[in-house]
Order: sequence, then structure tokens, then C-alpha cells
Amino acid sequence: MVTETTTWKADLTVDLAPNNPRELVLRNPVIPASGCFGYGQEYAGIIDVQALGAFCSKGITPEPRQGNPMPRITESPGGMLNAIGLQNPGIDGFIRKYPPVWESWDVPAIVNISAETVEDFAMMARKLDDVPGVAALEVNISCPNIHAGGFCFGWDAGMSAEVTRAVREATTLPIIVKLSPGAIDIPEIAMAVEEAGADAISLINTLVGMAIDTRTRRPKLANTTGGLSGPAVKPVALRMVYQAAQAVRIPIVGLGGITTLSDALEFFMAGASAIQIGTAVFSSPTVLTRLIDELGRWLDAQGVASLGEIVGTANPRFRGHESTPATASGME
Amino acid sequence: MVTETTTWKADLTVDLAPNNPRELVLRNPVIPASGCFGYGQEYAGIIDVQALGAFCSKGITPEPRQGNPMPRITESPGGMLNAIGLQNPGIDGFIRKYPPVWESWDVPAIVNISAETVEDFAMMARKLDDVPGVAALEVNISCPNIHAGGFCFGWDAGMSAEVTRAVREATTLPIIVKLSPGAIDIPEIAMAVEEAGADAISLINTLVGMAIDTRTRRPKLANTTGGLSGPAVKPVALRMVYQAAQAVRIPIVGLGGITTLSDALEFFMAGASAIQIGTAVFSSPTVLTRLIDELGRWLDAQGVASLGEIVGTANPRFRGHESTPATASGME
Amino acid sequence: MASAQLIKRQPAPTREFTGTITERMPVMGDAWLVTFTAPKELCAAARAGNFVNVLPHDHDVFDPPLRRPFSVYSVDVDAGLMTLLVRPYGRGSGWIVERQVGSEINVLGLLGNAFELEPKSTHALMVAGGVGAAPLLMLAREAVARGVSVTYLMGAHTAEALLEASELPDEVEYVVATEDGSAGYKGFVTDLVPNYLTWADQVFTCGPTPMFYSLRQVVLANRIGTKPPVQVSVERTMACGVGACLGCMVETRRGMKPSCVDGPVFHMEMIRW
Amino acid sequence: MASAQLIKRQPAPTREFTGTITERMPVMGDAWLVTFTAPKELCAAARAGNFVNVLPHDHDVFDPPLRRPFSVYSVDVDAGLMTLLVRPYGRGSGWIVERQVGSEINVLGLLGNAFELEPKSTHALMVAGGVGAAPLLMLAREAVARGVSVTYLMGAHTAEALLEASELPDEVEYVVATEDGSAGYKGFVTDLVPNYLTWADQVFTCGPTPMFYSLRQVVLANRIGTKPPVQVSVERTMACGVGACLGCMVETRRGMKPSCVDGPVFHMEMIRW
Ligand SMILES: Cc1cc2nc3c(=O)[nH]c(=O)nc-3n(C[C@H](O)[C@H](O)[C@H](O)COP(=O)(O)OP(=O)(O)OC[C@H]3O[C@@H](n4cnc5c(N)ncnc54)[C@H](O)[C@@H]3O)c2cc1C
Ligand SMILES: Cc1cc2nc3c(=O)[nH]c(=O)nc-3n(C[C@H](O)[C@H](O)[C@H](O)COP(=O)(O)OP(=O)(O)OC[C@H]3O[C@@H](n4cnc5c(N)ncnc54)[C@H](O)[C@@H]3O)c2cc1C
Ligand SMILES: Cc1cc2nc3c(=O)[nH]c(=O)nc-3n(C[C@H](O)[C@H](O)[C@H](O)COP(=O)(O)O)c2cc1C
Ligand SMILES: Cc1cc2nc3c(=O)[nH]c(=O)nc-3n(C[C@H](O)[C@H](O)[C@H](O)COP(=O)(O)O)c2cc1C
Ligand code: FES
Ligand code: FES
Repeated sequence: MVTETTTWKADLTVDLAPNNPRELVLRNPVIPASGCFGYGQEYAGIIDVQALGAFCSKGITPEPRQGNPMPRITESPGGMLNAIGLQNPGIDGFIRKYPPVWESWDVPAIVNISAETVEDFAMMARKLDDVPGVAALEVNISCPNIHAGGFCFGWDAGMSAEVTRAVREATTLPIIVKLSPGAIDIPEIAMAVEEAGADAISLINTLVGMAIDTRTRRPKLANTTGGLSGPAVKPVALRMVYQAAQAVRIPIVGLGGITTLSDALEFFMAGASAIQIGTAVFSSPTVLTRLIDELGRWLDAQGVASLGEIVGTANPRFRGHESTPATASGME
Repeated sequence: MVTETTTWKADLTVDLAPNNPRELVLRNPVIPASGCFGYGQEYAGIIDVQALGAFCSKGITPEPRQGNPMPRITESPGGMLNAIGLQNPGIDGFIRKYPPVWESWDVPAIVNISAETVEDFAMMARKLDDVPGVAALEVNISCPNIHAGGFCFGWDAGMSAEVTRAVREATTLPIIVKLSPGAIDIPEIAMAVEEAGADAISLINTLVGMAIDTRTRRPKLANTTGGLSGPAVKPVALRMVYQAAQAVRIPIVGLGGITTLSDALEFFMAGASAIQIGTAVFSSPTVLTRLIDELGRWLDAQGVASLGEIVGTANPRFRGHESTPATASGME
Repeated sequence: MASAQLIKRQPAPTREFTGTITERMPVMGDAWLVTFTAPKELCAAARAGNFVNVLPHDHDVFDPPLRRPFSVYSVDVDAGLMTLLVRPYGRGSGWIVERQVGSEINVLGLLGNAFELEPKSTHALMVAGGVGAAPLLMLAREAVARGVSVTYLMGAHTAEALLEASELPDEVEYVVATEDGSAGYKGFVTDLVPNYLTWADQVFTCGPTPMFYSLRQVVLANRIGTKPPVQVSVERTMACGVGACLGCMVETRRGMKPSCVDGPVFHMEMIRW
Repeated sequence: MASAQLIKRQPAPTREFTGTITERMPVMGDAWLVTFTAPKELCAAARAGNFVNVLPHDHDVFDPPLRRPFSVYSVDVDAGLMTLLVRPYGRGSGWIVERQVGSEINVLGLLGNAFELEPKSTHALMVAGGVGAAPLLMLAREAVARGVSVTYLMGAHTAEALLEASELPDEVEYVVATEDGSAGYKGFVTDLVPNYLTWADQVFTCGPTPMFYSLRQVVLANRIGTKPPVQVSVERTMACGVGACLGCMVETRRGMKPSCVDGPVFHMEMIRW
């Protein structure tokens, strides 16, 4: 499973923020997903982190969080459930501790932020705006809005747009808004955040699931429910990426169960410009560099000069290559 | 994998329509799921169909349907995608063809009905009301409402209640309303259909997913998207059953990925009074009789006299055993 | 006219059983003959064209979930043994050929209908491609046993991928074609078909889908009227194998039919190509 | 005071590598010693307490997805071999013990910290339960090599489930307890601990969680002050194994700590029981 460094001709670069002066150019489209790569250092001794397209940090919150009680993870068929509870040092502790390290790295660091109010999202964005070592923000709207009785921001187009707009006004950094699979109408949410100023969207976050220990007759996770991820969710994630790619023109970062080159190609062909790898990193950290390698060699073998040429090829109504800006009315 | 017939002491019987004079008493809680057991005859030569608690028919529609073009099924990690397209002879053809056969069987037959208008649901219920051989209806509200621009009935509490009420008025047969996992707020939907007169609810139907053939760069299913089922969806299904069991008092039929005794016990402990088995029947038809057998022996080994005693035991806010009728206001 | 009908499934029992692998033999280059114990009633009832669905994972693993269909290659009724010809292709077949002698596999069968050798037929032409050789080998044996003279055409990309002649009864005329010319005729097996169309009373075929298309062209262009009639065994992804899921349909002149019950064998005319 | 600290992870390389199984040996009743090829740098760096995460499925199967942690049981640095003691329990360990000699397994390691034998320690007590024998066996060898006198207490339900005395260096005093009395003391291994608390400078333990609880009771009730200090290797379900997922936490007096990095070995005092 160890990747031998090979070379390929194909162009794997991708810009995830084409409309943003601060841009987000990746040398390749492979990004470890938030919460599955710590803060980068954890894997620095195992793979060449600077060979990646970028990496996402663990979700950061306004205040430090101890996270949920144990057990926090359990396995499910073809997947896993997690209820980490966003354990993190909080925005201030985070800024002191990690960006200074990343500054010396030649790979874009994307900071994943979570909050329970629009104001807190904006506050974190403002604090991160000019922190050296921070290349972009990923806005996790799969969290409960305490002003909406715990109803998740990402389930409602209006609330999703509100968060996006507030973050947009608070920073000029490239913004990737990460959608929740709990929403009924993904295209509606995607268009709403695009219009609200998102540079790109990423999807999907985890599905809500649970497991019960039949010996103790209690939920396996102390938190009762947890987020389902891994190969099991791939078909749902791919469908949502496919739908979103018919709704918006901004770049889409696809994720959810991606483990093999074939999985990755499915997401690109559905309309994703880049991909994130979460659970598969746990199964095989080298999957990240291996996918870059296999992708480059596959494109060469297919005689395709650049990755962009296969993006959306399986999606007849793919809008990513349109030149006119997308508007809700622009949709059929 | 062949089940040797063993005997057990535990009482496995369950009544899925305690508030209905026509009741729906099953000798055990194991039911093959709609679309995964044909019309019963397909498996009659392989397992003892009359040993089952009941069985669900393929989904029946107002008119005959040819179904979707091929391919209709494909495999996914720990699951499968299907887009059969409700191929069936239509309500009239169905009534002529199958109930007469079932009449001589000593096992309740549950007819699964699908429609795109409230009126059609009611029409089918009316036609089935006094058909010998039909024990109950399962109302599949995971279908698009053509009067709501294809928005699925089951995603909206109002529309779900409307269908339930119409079916309730059209028949005195026990009604099981089958919920869609696409809904954001399962408890809200569950309470709405309970108040609208459902005798029981079943959940979950399939999640919407897709797969792409990277060689042809086209969706693997002719229909593009399909329903995801199998072990992969179990955590999501279990979570929804757990939530529904905190919302309603009517019996709950749990399904979604159930394959092993341990899976089945998870659903009972979450609050399901009975279970349905879909995809696992394809992997192993004998799973149905084997689960009944293993369940009986497990209860004996645990010294539990009746299945009911373990229902909801992992769910602190389980309402199934409450005596006062549930109302929306009855919820915190 | 027979060829306007579906081919009825003969009354054959269907059981889910656990077989123990007794032999693994490499054949046809990268394929394997996998032999396992099976109920004698099933071995006795098996006809050429019938298939079984094999569970491609251990009991406590959930992936890959769906059974894989394999035509019955041969049976030993007295010993209660069934043999399948398995070419490792992807996840399922790969898992199966890795099972060692002594390990168990879960099998669902008998499934599907069988090739129909008409009573008055005296000359049968069989056209095999790749693992399509399996059901036709069994058919050749049935035909020879009934005194029918059989010509068995087989195509492959190269010599070593061909079925061993020794597997066929001596009475069978075995003619091969290879794309690289390493054995027999150099080219596609379907090129050989015209020479036999006047000789044969019936044609039976099983192989990759592209082969069906060219065979169909060749037959329609060269036969006289509707003679000889052609029976084809088709391939579809399957879930249940018993007509319950409606996932393996073939579009026929009688509508969408499950190939696991009304097939895998169809009269060529019945299929809407 | 040392026991108020976390035990630092020694600088050990972590690699994802594919090892080829060279030997499978049944031990301790139903368990197996599984030996496979591993990079020499890892074998050389391995210390008692370190573990590796084994991928419990073939490359094209997606279930079960998560790696399973196993303590290093022994290494052969010159030959580049690593051995694990695996008791088949569920899906992952069951798959691993079924791998035959010659098959490959994907391994991530070295992971975690190691037991800390203090320089001034001359008497070490080890208390092993079940497969917890693995890291302590390696520790016993390290201790003996450093001239430390070792008493190794092991408990099991019955005689055949015990570690073979021959696995331990001759210098080690091996004392066993069985619940059925079929060997050594009849009862729990923790009952034997009091006899050694004055003798030992340090106590090291690994075993099922219930054993930790009773050991802790016994130690707190019988030792003088905080002497001897106790180091325990704990078990948590893991995903990443490198401190990235925060799924394997242990609640310590310094907060929630990942047991894959700040453990698996902890000073008993540091854990909030
Ligand atoms: C009635 C019937 C009889 C059969 N008899 C035999 C037999 O005797 N011997 C035998 O070896 N096989 C036989 N097959 C084929 C077999 O059932 C499997 O389809 C084949 O082994 C591939 O499955 P897999 O799990 O290895 O590949 P998978 O992992 O299922 O497939 C990998 C990828 O290849 C695609 N794919 C699968 N099968 C094929 C194919 N045949 N051609 C092109 N792409 C494909 C899949 O869509 C998937 O994307 C038969 C099929 C049917 C329907
Ligand atoms: C640091 C560390 C070192 C370890 N070293 C070893 C070792 O040297 N040898 C060894 O055999 N094992 C060792 N283990 C345990 C091993 O990692 C697995 O947990 C064990 O093999 C069971 O995994 P499984 O896949 O077989 O069972 P699973 O299929 O994962 O578990 C089946 C069911 O049992 C539960 N379960 C899992 N493990 C246990 C358990 N230990 N006790 C009670 N219930 C459980 C699970 O929650 C699940 O519900 C170690 C664990 C850790 C964290
Ligand atoms: C252990 C774990 C922790 C996660 N933490 C976060 C997080 O902090 N923020 C976030 O947006 N997503 C988080 N996720 C979700 C992943 O980023 C990803 O969206 C999801 O796991 C689906 O991708 P996968 O199937 O490749 O894992 C986490 C996932 C896992 C498994
Ligand atoms: C091939 C197939 C066909 C199905 N057809 C129907 C149907 O007609 N009506 C319905 O309500 N559900 C249908 N379902 C959904 C199942 O009844 C069940 O809700 C779902 O598969 C989840 O259960 P499982 O994971 O045990 O399969 C179908 C599922 C499959 C796999
Ligand atoms: S495989 Fe289910 S109908 Fe044929
Ligand atoms: S296993 Fe991920 S932090 Fe320990």
C-alpha cells in the first residue's frame, strides 16, 4: 500500500475560489476531510502532507470544548459512527497553536469552523481573516442553531445563506460552505449559499445514525446518536454532489465514503472539482498520496490533459463550465 | 445456513393494530419487506412462508406499470441501489391475481400501496377494504406528490397526515404508514400520521443515492438515482426508529439493513415492536426463518418470557408502553 | 412457433445450502473450476443453463452484499458434487476463487430455466465465448447422451484461454477460434458460424454481450428463414435470483421478464435487442 | 512526581506497510501468534507497550472498515519480523487469525507510547490477564536484559489459556492463577498481588477492564503511600491511531487524552476511573 513516487503529465491543479482575489489554488484535488486529519501534524510523519492539494483542520468553535464523553466512535457495516463533540482548543487557542506551524508548510490549510449563532461564525471568520498560515475557511453549517431550537443551519436555505453572508462580510478569505446531507432540497441550499457569496461548496457531512450495544441494552455512543461516514454513505453523497452540480457554478468539493480511485472518479464525473477523504484516511493514511498518484496516471492513460476535462462528464446538466453567473431564476 | 426447526418457550406474538377491531396479530415479529419478497410465491419453495409473522407485497399502484428501463440495480459498499420503478400489474390486476392465492395461506399478507395523489391512495384502499386474503395495508408515502411538483408526501407532515386520513376513511383495514428517511423531522411526521389514524408506522424506506460507471461515464442505473438499502443504512434507520419511538405510542415496525439477530435486537431495543427484512432476504432467504428461531432461543436464554419485554429497553423516552393516547401537545 | 415463447423453467428445487469446497482446479488461463458438496436432489435436477447464486462474503462481513450467479458447469450426482467455472473478474468472483479446499460457501440454487433441446433435433451447434463455455459444456454432454451430434465452437483471445478439449465428450466436434491465432481459426468465433447454419437444427450460445450482437448479425444474414432457431443465455446483475426483486429484467416481446426465472435462456427472437 | 505525568511517546517511526505472514502458531487455548515481515527500523524501534493497527479486510472489501490495534508481542530485528498475539473475538481479529502463511496484511505502526521502566528500578511486578500478556512479555524481556528481577503474574479461567512459561526468559519468576484451579493458585490473579507490593519497585499491568478495577482496589488497599507506582495499558476502540480523530480518549487528570498517542500506557493515578 506504500506509494512509489511516480510522475505523470496530466494537469491536476484546481482553483477552488476562481472569483476570489485571494484565490485557492491546489496543486491537486485531494484534501483530507475535517476531523479526520487532526491539524496536519498527526500525519506528517506518515505521509508527505505537503504533497496534498490542501488539508482541512478539525472543526474549531468560538470557545474551547472538551468534547463528548466516551465512547465516541463505533463501527457500522461499511462505515463508522462518531460523536467526538467538536473537541478543540477554541478559536483563540487554535490561532496561537497551529497556523504558526502551517506557515512554513507549502500546502494550503483550510480551517473548518462551527458555531451555534450567525454572530459567532462571523466572529471566527473575522479573527481568521489575516492569520498567516490560513488559506481558506470551510464553514460547517451542519450544526444546530440555538436561536432556532437546535434546528440545523444547513437544513434551511435561509439560515444557510445568512451564515454564508455573515462570514463573507467578515473575511476576504476563500469560503467553502460545507452542506448537510440532512437537508431535503440540496440544490436549493447550494444556490442559496452561492448567491450569499460562497466561493465553493463541499458536501457531504455525516448522516445522523446510531448503534445499540445489545449486551448492555444501551446506545454504543455516550452521545446516543453520531455521524455516519465511510463507504456506506458514498451513494448518498454522490447523488447530492450530482444534484448540486446541476444547481451551482461555483466549484464543488465532493466527499463521503471516497476510498478508491474509482470512487474519486465517480465524484469528479458527477461534477466535483476536488474531493475530500475522511474515514478512508483512518483505514489507510497513504490513500491520500496514492489517490493523487493513481489519478495522474489514470488521466495520462486516458489521454486526458487536465483533470478539469473529466469534471461533470457523467452529469448532462452540469453547470460548472457555464460562463454566465448562476441565479435562482437561471434554474429550470 | 439452513434452519433446523427448534422450539422455544418465549412469546413472540405481536399485535400491530391494537386499536383496530380488525387487528393485525402476528405469531412472530419477522416480516419480509415490500419489494424484496415479490408476492410471497417466489419464496414459497425455498422457505416456509407460513412460518413468518407476515409478509409485504411489492408496491401496488393505481395503474399497471412496466417499471424503469435497465439497469435497475447495482451494488454499493454494504448495500445496494435499486430503481425498479414500481413494476406491478396495477390494483385491479393485482386483486385478481394474488389475494386469491393468499386466502389459503395461514399468514397475514400486507399490501404495500403507492400513488401520486391522495385520491388514488384512497381509491386503492377502498378497493382493498374487503378483499379476502388481504390482512392490512402498508402506505408508502415515499412517493412524489404530483400536485406538489414531485415533492415527496413523506417529507411533509401535513401531506403525510392527509394521505393517512384519506386511507383511514377509505378502509377499516389495519394501516401501517411507511415513513421516508428523507424527512428532516421524523418525530413530527410520525405524530402527524398517528393522529391521522395510522394503526402503526414502519420505517425506513430507502435513502436516495446513485452510482456512476467510470468506464462509460454514465450513471449505473438507467434512472440515474435509486434507493439505497442494506446494512449500510442500518445506523440511520435505527436512529429514526429510536426517535419515532419517543414520539408515538402506536406500534413501530423497524427496518433498514437488518441482517443478523444482533441487528434485530437493536431495533427492538430502540422501540420497534416488529421488524422487516429487505435486502438481507436477497443475501439469504433463510435469514427470515433463522431470525425467528434465533430470537426465540435468545429470549429463552435471557429468561425473558415475551418479546414485548425487550421492546424499547434501550430507549429511555420510549412511549410505546404509555396508556394515555399520544398528542402533539403530549410531547416535550 | 416455439421461438415466440418464453422457455419454461423446468420443475427444479431451489435451496439455500452451505457447500464445502472439495476441489479447485485452474483452467482456461485465469479461471478456476470450483467443486463443492451439494444436495443430491439438486445435482440430479440440474440441467444445462441452470445457475446458482453464490454468497461472496463470510457470514459476519457485509460486503459485497449481493450473490453472484454462476452457471452449473457439471454435477456428480452420486457423490453429491457440483462444479462451477469461475473467472476472477471483480470483488465477488475474486473472493470465490480464493476460497481454499475445505472452506464453506453459501449457495442458492437451482435457479433459472435451461436450454431446450427439441426432441426432433439431431444436429446441435454451440457457440461459446469465455466462461459462457460452462452451460454449453453441460448441454453438449446432455445432447451427446441423447444421440445428438454436436459441434462446439469456442472463441477466446488466445489458446490457453480455451476450454480443454478433454472436458468435452469424444463425440463432440470441437472447433476453436483465437483472436491472436495461437490456436485454430484466427479471428472471432462468430466468423465460423455460417458454415454450420444449414447443418444445425438448433443453435445455443452463451458468452459476452458483444458476441451476441455479432452472432445475431451473422445468423440473421445467413440462415434460411427462421431456421435454425437460436437460444441464448444472457447475463444480468441480480439480487434475489427468484423473480422477487424485478432487478434482472430482459425486455422481451412479451414485456419485461426477470432473467432469473424466465431466463437466463431465451429464444433469440424473443429478446428486444 | 513521575506518576502525575503522562508517559511520553518515545520517538518511534510510524509507517503504513504490507507485511507477509510467515508463521501462525496456536497459543493460550484459542489464540494465535501471528508473525509477519516488517521494516527493520520498526522492529528495532519497538518497545513494550507499543502497538500496531491492522487492517481487517482485503483491499477491495469495505467491511469491517476500521483497523484493529494489537500490542507488539515480540520482534526479530535481524529477520525483520514482528509477532502479534491475537485472540479471535469478533469480526476483525477473526479475519486476522484466518489469514494463512504467505498472505499479506496491511499494518500501521509503531503506535502509542511504551511502558516506562525507571532506571533505578530493580524489582518489577507484571500482572497479565488474557491477551494482556503480550506487551508484558516484551516488557519482561526488556527488564531482564537490564538486569531487573521480574515477577510475572498471569491469570486465566483455565490452565490451557495461560501463556507458556517457555515464552518468558528463564530469569523471570512466573506465577499463575486460574479460576478453575487447573493450574497454580485457584482464583483471580489480583489476589496474588499483595504478596509482591513491598517487593516491587514498579507494577505493570495489561488485561480486561474488570481486572484493572480489582487490581486498583488491591493496590490502593495494600501498598505503602504511592509506592510501588502502577502503569496500566488500556483498551479503547480506535479509528486513526495517531491522535487525529479524538475517538479513543481516556479521561485523565490532565483532561481528555487520546490513548493512541498519550497511551495506551498510563500511570494509574492519572486515569479518572
Ligand atoms: C446467469 C448468469 C450466469 C453466469 N455464469 C458465470 C459463470 O459460469 N462463470 C463466471 O465466471 N461468471 C458467470 N457469470 C457472471 C458472474 O455472475 C459475475 O457477474 C462475474 O463474476 C463478475 O462479478 P464480480 O463480483 O467478480 O465483479 P463485480 O465486482 O461485481 O464487478 C466489478 C465491476 O465490473 C462490472 N461487471 C461485473 N460483471 C461484469 C461482466 N461480466 N462484464 C463486464 N463488466 C462487469 C460491474 O458492474 C462492476 O462495475 C454469470 C452471470 C449470470 C447472470
Ligand atoms: C492498545 C490496544 C492493544 C491491543 N492488543 C491486543 C492484543 O495484543 N491481542 C488481542 O487479541 N487484542 C488486542 N486488542 C483488542 C483488539 O484491538 C480488538 O479490540 C479485539 O480483537 C476485538 O476486535 P474484533 O474486531 O475481533 O471484535 P469486534 O467485531 O470489533 O467486536 C465485536 C463486539 O465486541 C465488542 N468488543 C470489541 N472488543 C472487545 C473487547 N476487548 N472486550 C469486550 N467487548 C469487545 C465490540 O464493541 C463489538 O460490539 C488491543 C486493543 C488495544 C486498544
Ligand atoms: C471522527 C470524525 C470527525 C469529524 N469531525 C468533523 C468536523 O469537526 N467538522 C466537519 O465539518 N466534519 C467533520 N467530520 C465529517 C467529515 O469531515 C466528512 O464530512 C464525513 O466523514 C464524510 O466523509 P468520509 O465518508 O470520507 O468520512 C468528521 C468525521 C469523522 C469520521
Ligand atoms: C429491490 C427493492 C425494491 C423495493 N420496492 C419497494 C416497494 O415497492 N415499496 C416500498 O415501500 N419499499 C420498497 N423497497 C424498500 C424496502 O421495502 C425497504 O424499505 C428498504 O429496502 C430498507 O430495508 P432493507 O435495508 O432491509 O432492504 C424496495 C427495496 C428494494 C431493495
Ligand atoms: S434477480 Fe431478482 S428478479 Fe431476477
Ligand atoms: S484513535 Fe484516533 S485519536 Fe486515537
